[in-house]
This record gives sequence, C-alpha cells and structure tokens, in this order.
Amino acid sequence: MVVTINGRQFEVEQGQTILDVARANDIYIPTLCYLEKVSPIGSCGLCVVEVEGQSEPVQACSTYVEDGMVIITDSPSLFETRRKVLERILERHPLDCPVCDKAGECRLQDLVYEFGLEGRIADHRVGIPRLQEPPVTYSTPGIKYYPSRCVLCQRCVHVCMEHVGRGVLVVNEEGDKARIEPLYADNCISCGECLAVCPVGALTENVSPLKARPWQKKVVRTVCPYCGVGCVLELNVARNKVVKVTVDDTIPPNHGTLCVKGRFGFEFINSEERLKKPLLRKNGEFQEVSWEEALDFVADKLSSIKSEAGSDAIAGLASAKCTNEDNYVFQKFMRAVIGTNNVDHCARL
Amino acid sequence: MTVPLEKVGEEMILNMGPQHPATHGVLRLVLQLEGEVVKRIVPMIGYLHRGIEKLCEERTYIQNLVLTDRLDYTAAMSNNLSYALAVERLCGIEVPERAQVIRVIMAELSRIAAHLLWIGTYALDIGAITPFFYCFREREKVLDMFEMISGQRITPSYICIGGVRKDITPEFLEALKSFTDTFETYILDYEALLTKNPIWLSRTRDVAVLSREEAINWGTTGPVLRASGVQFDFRKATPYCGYENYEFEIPYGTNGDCYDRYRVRMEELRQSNRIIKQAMANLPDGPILADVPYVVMPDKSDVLTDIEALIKHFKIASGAFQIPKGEVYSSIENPKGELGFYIVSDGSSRPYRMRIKSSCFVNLSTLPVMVEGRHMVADVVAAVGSIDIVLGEVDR
Amino acid sequence: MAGLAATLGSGAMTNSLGDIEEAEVIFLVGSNTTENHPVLGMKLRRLARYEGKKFIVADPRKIELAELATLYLPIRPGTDIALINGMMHVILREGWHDQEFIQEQTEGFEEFRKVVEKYTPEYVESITGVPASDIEQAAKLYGTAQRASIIYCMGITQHTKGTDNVKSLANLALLCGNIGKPGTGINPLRGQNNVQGACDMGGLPATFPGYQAVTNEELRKKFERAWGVSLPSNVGLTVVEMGDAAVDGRLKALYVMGENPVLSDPNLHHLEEALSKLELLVVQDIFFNDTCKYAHVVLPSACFAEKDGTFTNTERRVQRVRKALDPPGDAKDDWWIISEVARRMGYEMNYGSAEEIFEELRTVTPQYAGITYQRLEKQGIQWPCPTEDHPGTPILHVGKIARGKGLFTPIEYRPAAEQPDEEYSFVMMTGRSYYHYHTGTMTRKCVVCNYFVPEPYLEMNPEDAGELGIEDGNIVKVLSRRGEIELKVKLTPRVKRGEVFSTFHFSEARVNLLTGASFDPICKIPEFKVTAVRVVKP
Amino acid sequence: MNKRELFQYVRSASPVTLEGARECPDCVEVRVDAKDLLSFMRFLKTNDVLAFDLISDVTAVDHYTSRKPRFDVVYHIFSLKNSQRIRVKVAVDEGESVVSVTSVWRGAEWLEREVYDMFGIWFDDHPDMRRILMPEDYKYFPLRKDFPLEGIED
Repeated sequence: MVVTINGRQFEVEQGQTILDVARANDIYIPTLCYLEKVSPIGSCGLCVVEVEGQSEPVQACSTYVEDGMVIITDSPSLFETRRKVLERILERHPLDCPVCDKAGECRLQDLVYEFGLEGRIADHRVGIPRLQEPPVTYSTPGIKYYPSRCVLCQRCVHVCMEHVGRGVLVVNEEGDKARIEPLYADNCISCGECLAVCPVGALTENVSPLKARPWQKKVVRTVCPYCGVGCVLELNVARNKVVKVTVDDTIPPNHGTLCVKGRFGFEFINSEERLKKPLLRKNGEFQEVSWEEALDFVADKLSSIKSEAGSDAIAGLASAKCTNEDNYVFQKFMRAVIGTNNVDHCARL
Repeated sequence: MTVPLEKVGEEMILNMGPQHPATHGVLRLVLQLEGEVVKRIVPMIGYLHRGIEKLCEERTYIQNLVLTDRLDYTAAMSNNLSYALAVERLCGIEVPERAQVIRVIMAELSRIAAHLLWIGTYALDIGAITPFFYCFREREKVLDMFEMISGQRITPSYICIGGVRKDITPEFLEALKSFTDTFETYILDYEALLTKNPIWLSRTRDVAVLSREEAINWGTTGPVLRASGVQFDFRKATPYCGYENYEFEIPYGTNGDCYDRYRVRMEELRQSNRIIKQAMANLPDGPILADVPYVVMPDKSDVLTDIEALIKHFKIASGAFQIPKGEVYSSIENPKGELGFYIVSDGSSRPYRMRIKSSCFVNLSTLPVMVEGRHMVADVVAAVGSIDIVLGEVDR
Repeated sequence: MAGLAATLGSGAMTNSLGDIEEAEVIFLVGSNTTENHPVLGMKLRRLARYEGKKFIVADPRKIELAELATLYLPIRPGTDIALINGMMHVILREGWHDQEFIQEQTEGFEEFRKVVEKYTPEYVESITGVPASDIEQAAKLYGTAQRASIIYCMGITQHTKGTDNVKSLANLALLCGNIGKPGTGINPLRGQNNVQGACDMGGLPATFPGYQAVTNEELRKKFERAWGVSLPSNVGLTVVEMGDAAVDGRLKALYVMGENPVLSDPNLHHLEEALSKLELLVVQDIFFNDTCKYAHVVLPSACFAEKDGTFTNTERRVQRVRKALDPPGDAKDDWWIISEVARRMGYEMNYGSAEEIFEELRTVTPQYAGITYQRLEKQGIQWPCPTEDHPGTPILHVGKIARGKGLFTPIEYRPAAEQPDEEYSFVMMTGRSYYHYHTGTMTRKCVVCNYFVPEPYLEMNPEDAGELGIEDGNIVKVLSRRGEIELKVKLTPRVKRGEVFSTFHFSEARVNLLTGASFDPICKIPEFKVTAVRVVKP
Repeated sequence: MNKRELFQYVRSASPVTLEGARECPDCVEVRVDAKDLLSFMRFLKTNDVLAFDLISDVTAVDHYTSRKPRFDVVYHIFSLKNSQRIRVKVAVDEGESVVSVTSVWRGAEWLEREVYDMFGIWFDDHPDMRRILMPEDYKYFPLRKDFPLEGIED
C-alpha cells in the first residue's frame, strides 16, 4: 500500500494509522491525547490532517491508512482548527502555572508556546481570572487531583482501563461539567500510571514535600530496588532529595510502566531514620563511633575468631538487595580473606 | 608603608584609593612621586569585578537584561538599550516605531542624568561646591521621570528585548515637557558658575592633555575622543533607533584638555535636550512591543488575567526560547563612550559568550599618557575626574 | 533453582519477559503475579483480558488472575507434584506429547513414564482437591498448545520438596517440547531486585561466581590465581544450617549485609537463640532493623539510589544502577566497607569505583564476560554474554538444551512435612503483599504503602471465621507448634476453607515465629507455604 | 564605502592569505593565522582606503571541547573614516601565545591584559603583561568554560 504525505510517497501496511506513518518518517503532527501504549483515544482533535476527498479534516491518530491516500499535515486552515482546539481547552483552564507542579514540563504549555497563541483570540471570554481550586480526594494518597486543570484528554481513563486493567477512572457528566472521576476507587492499586500519562497538572505527585522545576533537578536513570522484574525508572533529584520518579517508555523490561512501590516507594531514601554513623555495642548500649574504630573492631574480632576457631566458624549473609559488585566483593572477602565458603543470602525467602 | 628617613626628598610611592573621594568608585592609583610631580602612575582596577560576563553565560537572555543595569549605573537605560539592540539584531526582531522613539527619549534622558552627575561631582573634585546642588536638582527630576515610568530610579530595566516594557503616560509627557522647556536656562546657570570662572580655568585649562593622535591610537571614544578634536559620534556614524532623522550637532574640542572635555559635555546636554524635544514632537502611536511571540515577554497586566499570556510568560522566563545560532557585535553611544555587546549564541536560550566592551575601561588606560611627568598630584584628581569613569562598567 | 540446574543445566529463567506474549497458553502456578511482580502482572492481565490468551492458574488462593483465567485450579497447598503428574498422565494417555523432541533432546523418559502411570486424574483429585475434569482440561490446554509457557514463583519452591516441584515442571515442559522457543520455557520469577545477581556473583555456599562449583579443583585453581590466595574446597553452610551451627557453638561470627533474618527467616525462636550465642554479629544495612538488636556492630551503608553498580533482574538482564544523590551522614558503599575490613585483615582490596569491580568480576564470570558499563549505557543485556559484541541471550536452550539432554526425573508425590491435625487444624501460608516488600524496612517508611496496608493481617475464609465466632477486623491469636502471634483478621473468600494466609512484612507480628524448621533437602528452602496452625479468639 | 565594498577590498588587497572571510549581519569577519596577525593588522591601519584606526575591543571565546584550537582571540576594529567595523579572529590553542597589537594600537594594552587575566592567553612583547582585574597571585582563569560559576576557594 502506498500513501503520499505532503507530496512524498510512503510504503505502508494495513492497520497503520496516519499518525504511525507520519511518526515513522518523522513528519511532525502535534498531538495531545495520543498515547502509544493504548488504542487511539481521539478525544482532543489536535492531530487533524486534511485527506483528499474528505470534506472535513480527519484525526490522524485514529484514521487508518488506505491505498492511494493523499494527506496534507500542515496548512493555514489546519493551523486555525488546531488553534480553535487549544482555545477551547484554554477557556476553562485556571491560571495555575506559577503554583502548578507540572509547569515547565506541561504539554499544554508547550503547545500554546509552539502555536504562539496571543490573549486576544477568544473575545467572548470573561476576563475574570479563574483562581486555583483546591485538590479533590483521589483514589490514592500518592496523587493530588485538580479537576479544574483537567483538559479531558482521557489518557488516564484509557491507560487505567486498557494498560493497567483496573478501570478505576470514568468521564462523569457531560458538556461543561464533564470531568474525570475515580468512580471505582477501591479497584485502584495506586500504580500511578494515570499520573505518568497526564499531560497537564491535573494529576500531580503528592508524596515528596519538596518540588522542583525541570531545570532545578537532575534526572538519573536507575533500576527499582524492589521486586525481580527490575523496572528501569528515573529518579528526579533536587537538593539531594528524591522529588519524583518518572520513567522512559522505550526502555525494556517495563517500557514505561511502574507499580506503587516503584513510583511512590522512594521516601525511605531520604528518611530521617537512615543509619548515619557506625554503631558499636559498648557494655550493652549502642554508641556512635567513627569508621576507624568500628572497622578496626570488626577486623580484629574476625581475625581473632579466625585464628582461634578456624575460618569455618565465621559465616556471611550476602544480600539480594545490594548490587552485583557489593555481592562479588562480599563473597570474595568471605572466601579469600576469611577463607570459608559459609556464604549465603536470602535467595530462599 | 613607612618611608625610611634618608629617602626624604627623593621618590615616594603614594597609594591613592581604592577608598578615595576623588576616584569616583573603587579605583586605586599608585603614584610614584618626585616631590609633587607625578613620575609614574599605575591604575589598579578590579575591586568591583563581579564577573558579569561569566554570570551572563549561566542565565537566559531575559535574565541578563537585569545585569546590564548594573554596568554604568549612572545611565542604566542606555545599557539596556545597547544589550536589547544586540539581541534584537541576533534574532532579527523589528522594533515598532513608537518603541524606537521612546527608546531615544530614554537614552537621551539617561545621558543628561549621567552628565549632570559628572558635572556635579567633577566640580566637587576641583573644589566648586555649589554646582553639585544645581546639577542634582535637575538630575532628581530626571530620576523621578524614570521612576514614574518604570518604578525604578537607578536600575529601571525598562528597555527590554523587542521594545519597552510600559507605554509612556500623559503625566510622563507633561513632566518631560516642563523639564525640556526649562532645562535650557538651567544649563546657562551651570555655565555661569563654571565656564568663565578663573579658578576653574586654571585648574582645567591645559591639564591632562590628550592629543588627537594619542586619543585615536589609545582607542578612546565618547567625550574624551571628541574633546581631542575628533568629531565622531556613534549616533551619527552608525545610527540606530532612528537617530538619523533627528538634527543635532556633535560638539568637539580643540586641544583635548580637561576644559575641553567639560565644554563638550555641557554642549551635549543641550543637544540631548534638543533631541528629546524633536522626539516628543513626533511621537507615533502603535504598539510598544514587537510581535515576536517566542521571545518577547507579554505585558504583565495580561499575565495576571489571561492564560495564554501566563503560559507565554512562564515559558519565556524559564528559557524555553531558542535564539538563532550566530554572533553579533553591536554598540551605541553611551554617555561615557562606546558600550558594545559581542554576543556569541549557540542556539540555546543562554548566550555562549557575552563580551561587554566598556569605553571607561579604555579611556582610563590613557591616564598615564595624560599625567606622567607633567602634572602634580592635585591635577591627577582633575584628570581622573575628566575621563568620567564608572567602576561598575570598568570592572564588570 | 537447583531443580532447573539439574534438569536443564541452567537455573535461571529460560525465556524473557518480552516474549511471554507470544505464548498461546500460560500455565501460572504458585505465583500471585499481580501482587508480587505487579508490572508483569499488568501484562498478564492485558494478555488474559484483551489478547485472548488462555491461562491455567493453579494457586490455593483465588488470586486476581484466577478470575481472568480460562481455568482455575484451587489446589491444596503442597500438592503441586500430584497435579503436574496428573496432567502429564493425561497428556501421555492422549498422545499430545512431542515424541520427536523427547527422542532427540531428552533422557530418562522411560522410568519417568512408569511413575506417571499411577497418577490418574481421579487419584490426583483425592490429593489436590482439584476436580478430575479440570485436570483433563488443563492437560488438554497445555498439551495441545503450539507454544505454552510455565511461570512459577515461591508458591512452588517454598516447600520441603521445592526442588522436586521444579523438576516436575521441567518434566512437563520437556514432555511437550516447550523449550528454546519464544513464548515457551520454564520461567521462575525471582522475588527480589538482585537475587539473580547475588546467585550469579557466588553468594551461595556451593558455587563461585558464575555457578562454578567450589568443589571443582580446576575452577578453584582459577579463582586462586585470580585472587592470589588459597581457597577452601568444602561446601559452606546455608542460612538455615548457620542457625543450627550457631546454636551448638560451631559458628562464632556472622557478618550480615543488607539482610533482616530476624524477620525473614523461618523458625525464629531457634534463630534468635542462635544469634544471641554468637561472639560477633556484624549487621551492615541502611536502617536499624530487627536483626540489629542482636548485633555487636552496625555499619551504615548506602542505598540503591546512592551507589553505582548493576542489578540483574529475573530475566537475567544486567542493568545499570546509577548514583543519584549522596548517602546521609557517614554512610558508605557496601563494597567500600568490606574492602576496608579486608585491608585491615591484611588483604589489599583497593577498588576506585564500582566499574573497576565489574571489570574484575566479568573476567572470572563467563556469563558476564562480554558485558561492560559502556554497553549498559542505554539498556540492559541478558547474560550469558560471552564476548563484547555478543548481543545477549533473550532465550536459553535454543536448538539444544544447555545440559546436552533434558533430564526427565521421576518424582513421587510426598505430603508436606507438617500436616494439619485436630489440634492445629488450619494450614497457614506465608507470603508477600502488593504494598509491602519483604521485611518492610523500606516500604513501611512510605506514606502510600502504609496508607493501604498499615498493620499485619490474617486472611481467613468467612465460613471458618463464622464457625469460630470471629468477625472481620477482630484480633485473633494464631498458634503453631513453635510460637504464637496476634493478627487482625481480614475475611476474604479468596482463601479456601481450612487455609489461612499472612505476610511476614511486619516486625510487630512476626509470622515466622510460627513457621517450621523443615526445609528442602537439596536446596534448603524452608517450608513457608505449609504450616499447621490454630486460630483462637482471645 | 559600504560593507560589501569593504569586504571585496579586504579580500583582494590583503597582504596575507586569509583563512576565512565572511559577511556577518553586523560587520565583515576575517580569520587570520596567528603568525601573520601583526602584518595584517598593520595593513588594516596603515592602508588609507581602510583606515581602521580605532581599536574597539579585544576579547576571546573559549570553545572548550567542541573545537581543537580551543580559543579564538577576536579583535573588533573600527574605521572612523568609513564608519565601518571589522572583526578579526585568530585561532589559539591552550598554552599558545599571540603577538600583541599594542605596537599598532596602544589602546589594546588593557584589553589584552584582560584577555590574559580571564583566559590565560599570553600576548608576546606586550608593554606590561600581567593580570588586570583579578589579584596578582590568582591561579585560575575565570572565564574559561571549565571554571565553575561559583568560583574556587582555596
């Protein structure tokens, strides 16, 4: 099957949408509600393109290619329609940018900036600024939900239904009063997928008290410390504290999906109860000591036990939570330094 | 440093500054004196070095605008103008007519303010107390006008990339009108005090002479160059902001001494006043900000009521814009001379390299030529004052 | 793991998470995936609900995937072997087995065949409580599928005959030739983030890094040359044996790194007695956990976010862990602490960075030989990866079984060590929950996890509770032959009659006080899944 | 004489081979090799058609790792006669030095001292080559790209 986009021919197969073909050949079509890992949603109407023989522009994300289609992805009238789409959203959008956690990484901001929208468009708009409405209770304490910021792209509804399979969120009521609602809240497993796909600040992270703008934080890719699936995630760090966990959709094994422990379980890193100093038990009581003293004590005690009772009187428990390097050094220590094979770890638990 | 007894009568090293009333800021002069005559003079600068050029590399173009106020803080508006012109030329932004005329008014007003401050303090250096109060009386009026329009007296940041931040109000025009009408007579008052004053003449005539060749060879610009007989002004040579359609002359001296520098600056007051009058006469209507959405900040009143403006404000302030890759050197006629900005952009929202060419820095380097072997300590004070240096711009 | 090593030659997951969707039928046994491996659980839920994959779920509890499964086998705890033998009996009877694969790729088929004869569906029904027709259907589903994958977890391994369970699963896979192809294989889901890595790195009493046996003379020579010191050749003690050795005084010192045995090990009274007898107990961890109460020295270490290194996940993928922030106070990297102790004991170990250690370990570990930090920059590589241009191995045993021939091992069903009787009438299973992780030192500090599951609980069948007059939310006393604890009851139809379930995340009610000392003879995994207990209303 | 004529003239009449010449929006830009810098500068000043007599600025740009000869010394010279400006660039690597143009324009003295002070590029036969803004004994060169913004305390 052959399709021409902006005058260039492309070989395509059955079942591809126009947006897939455009993205495969890096032709830019602006999108808002499009989400790769779920079936096309088609709720925003931003990705409209003109197809020869069709009177109305069609949505690229949900229109499948047919043989001989001629598609235009950019024209003044398309620009106008897309602007109208954005304006309709912006009419109800509150002036929260300075206090919204998502500002700086918000898809709506990028689009408005990209389209260079001016304030003078929607003349019938009432000039009263819509101030921030307080957050509404959501199905998990890990997420704050501001209904007034929602752009009704329904990405969260689709991801919760199709990708996660719990179907907690629904679109409630119609017209102006329509908004997303966690109707089946007890189905929620607080995996935070809705938080991850929300393009605006409607769903924002609620675990870390410290917040940071994109240019104030460092994003480090690492592996989740919990179960064996080994999801790859990104820790957003600001002022030596983990602020948020985000994830890259292209990296296996989890391809952009996390669970509650991966997404929200990072508070232990900066918890006050973390051990900060070596402790040595002196006449029954633990006292904070320097590294020198603690290490000397351990080394001397181990050496004396080794000489008195032999190497096999000492055993070591390695850890499935430490890195390969830690475990390698540990078993090398037990075998080469102590001289025993009494090394095990909790693989059995 | 205590001088050993047998050294008396021969050479003496004298440290003048960096804390000294006559050095117009933290300038330190090391004088090698033989009796009163200055054998050798070595200016030491850097006490007010804040590393503005390094700082500019870490901040976006919008944030750097605020730094430019702190260069020549006696004429902040024209610093902004020079920086704005450089960035606009880099991005190819067309500034609307009205904004250009407002910019001319503001640049000339800051020139008047800077020169009034110079005359006041220079007279004080030489010993004349009263001109200080006269000059600062007018300077106060100019600063009030700045405050009226931008809310700030010294560091207004009023001229921004793409135009000016606020439109001028009728009250401002009224104040400007009354100022320009009466200013001519006040200049006569200053001249009555100084121009023919015998003490003034003896302290400034033939003091710190800089010949025409030396002035050009040393790369001096502004009143120092013009006093040495070179009729050169960037507003005429490389016109910007529409200076070509204003009539004004370039005053210039003959033998390049302190007196000529004084006369050139007094004359420039008149010319600036003339320019402002012409500008006020044909002030066109229209927008005050260029219509370039991706880099020009929206007006603050819109930002508080309108989501598109708020989003644009947020994105521009947080440096989401991209200035095209390239480099530009643009300079204007600052009250002290040429203030040039050499900006190298790597296509991001932060300048890769921002070089600020300051005229005071180069003019100050001519001090040894003016003074060594010819003058005594008292004349050093007159020489330094006549160059009119502001250490903020010299040290950056 | 030992089971798979014996039958197939490699103990790790044969396929990878990425190719599970190519299976037509997925046999999920002993794994509550949606709770313990949530992201994989989501994928399985999608496969079941939207892509029409057929699921056979065998689990004593009616876990979430059971509701989506085409066939749910509510099996009695500890009777897995009988079920699998029953399925194999039907497959052999119907002739669905892959005759040609068995011919070329396996050995020991005939003896195995005789043992399976006896496991008719009716006989299996009497043992497992699963209706005969379901067993027939399960066998039909698995036998006739072109590609069928087996996924199992601790539900299979944590029994006195855990290894046998794994071996019988291997038999089932070999029987139908479900090996070495995408969407097939026997896939153990490792419980923790780097348990696969810890085993690979030789954190086991019997093997050096890369599963190279300690007893093998020539391999030991290799390590002696690498480390410049003579090495012991006797197999060391496992966790459980360490407890016994400490009690009778043979073991004097224990160095615990990143573990909390006082909560996670079975038979805790015995273990506590052992720990208090030790002359030296060193605990190196990120929190002051329960084991630290018995420790003489506690050393603060850096957590995963504060160190560079690599983790190996359940599908043998080695992935980079990067340092995001500085450790609190004086906490240090684990390898730094150990190398400092080694230096003080005369063995020079000065590593500059984790990368240096990795460079050394990949020279002695054949499976990791081709992996470097530079290659891991974008994404992980699945071992075995012998050379630097080798792309990694998503699927093991492709074309040929690693061990040469797949080994059929005839296995008889034996009941669990501790059967319920009139005094201890309930069978208790211990396991993990979705919101918490192992000994809870990490997740109990997080507000979201604590919000949903703040305190320990006991899952109980509503009818059982009714007979004993227990309502939902009551605090009950749970006793076993070794100890007793108090738990809050949570009535749920998920649990069958006569069975109860609890988790070991909570230090205020340590479930492992109840669990027994019996463990699997070969790989020493304790019997967590079957403990006879009595539930009493105080 | 407008910019285009100047551009043609400089290329044609230049005594040394120019490594590069282009017409930027603001002024003509020429790149010269370090060894024939002085002769080219003298040509610019003494040639009466060009008459580049006023030294506007001497500065440097640190390309750090993005280019091999790490630094570019940039001269801006202005002609009072033609009211035109020219930008002359010289590529300099770390540790290399450039000949001083104070013999052509005395005004470059302090400008070159500042370039040394900020970038560490030495200027040969300069009348008074030492730091100008930073203290005499300062060991680092602040405007280099590898110098941290918050400075180095020692």
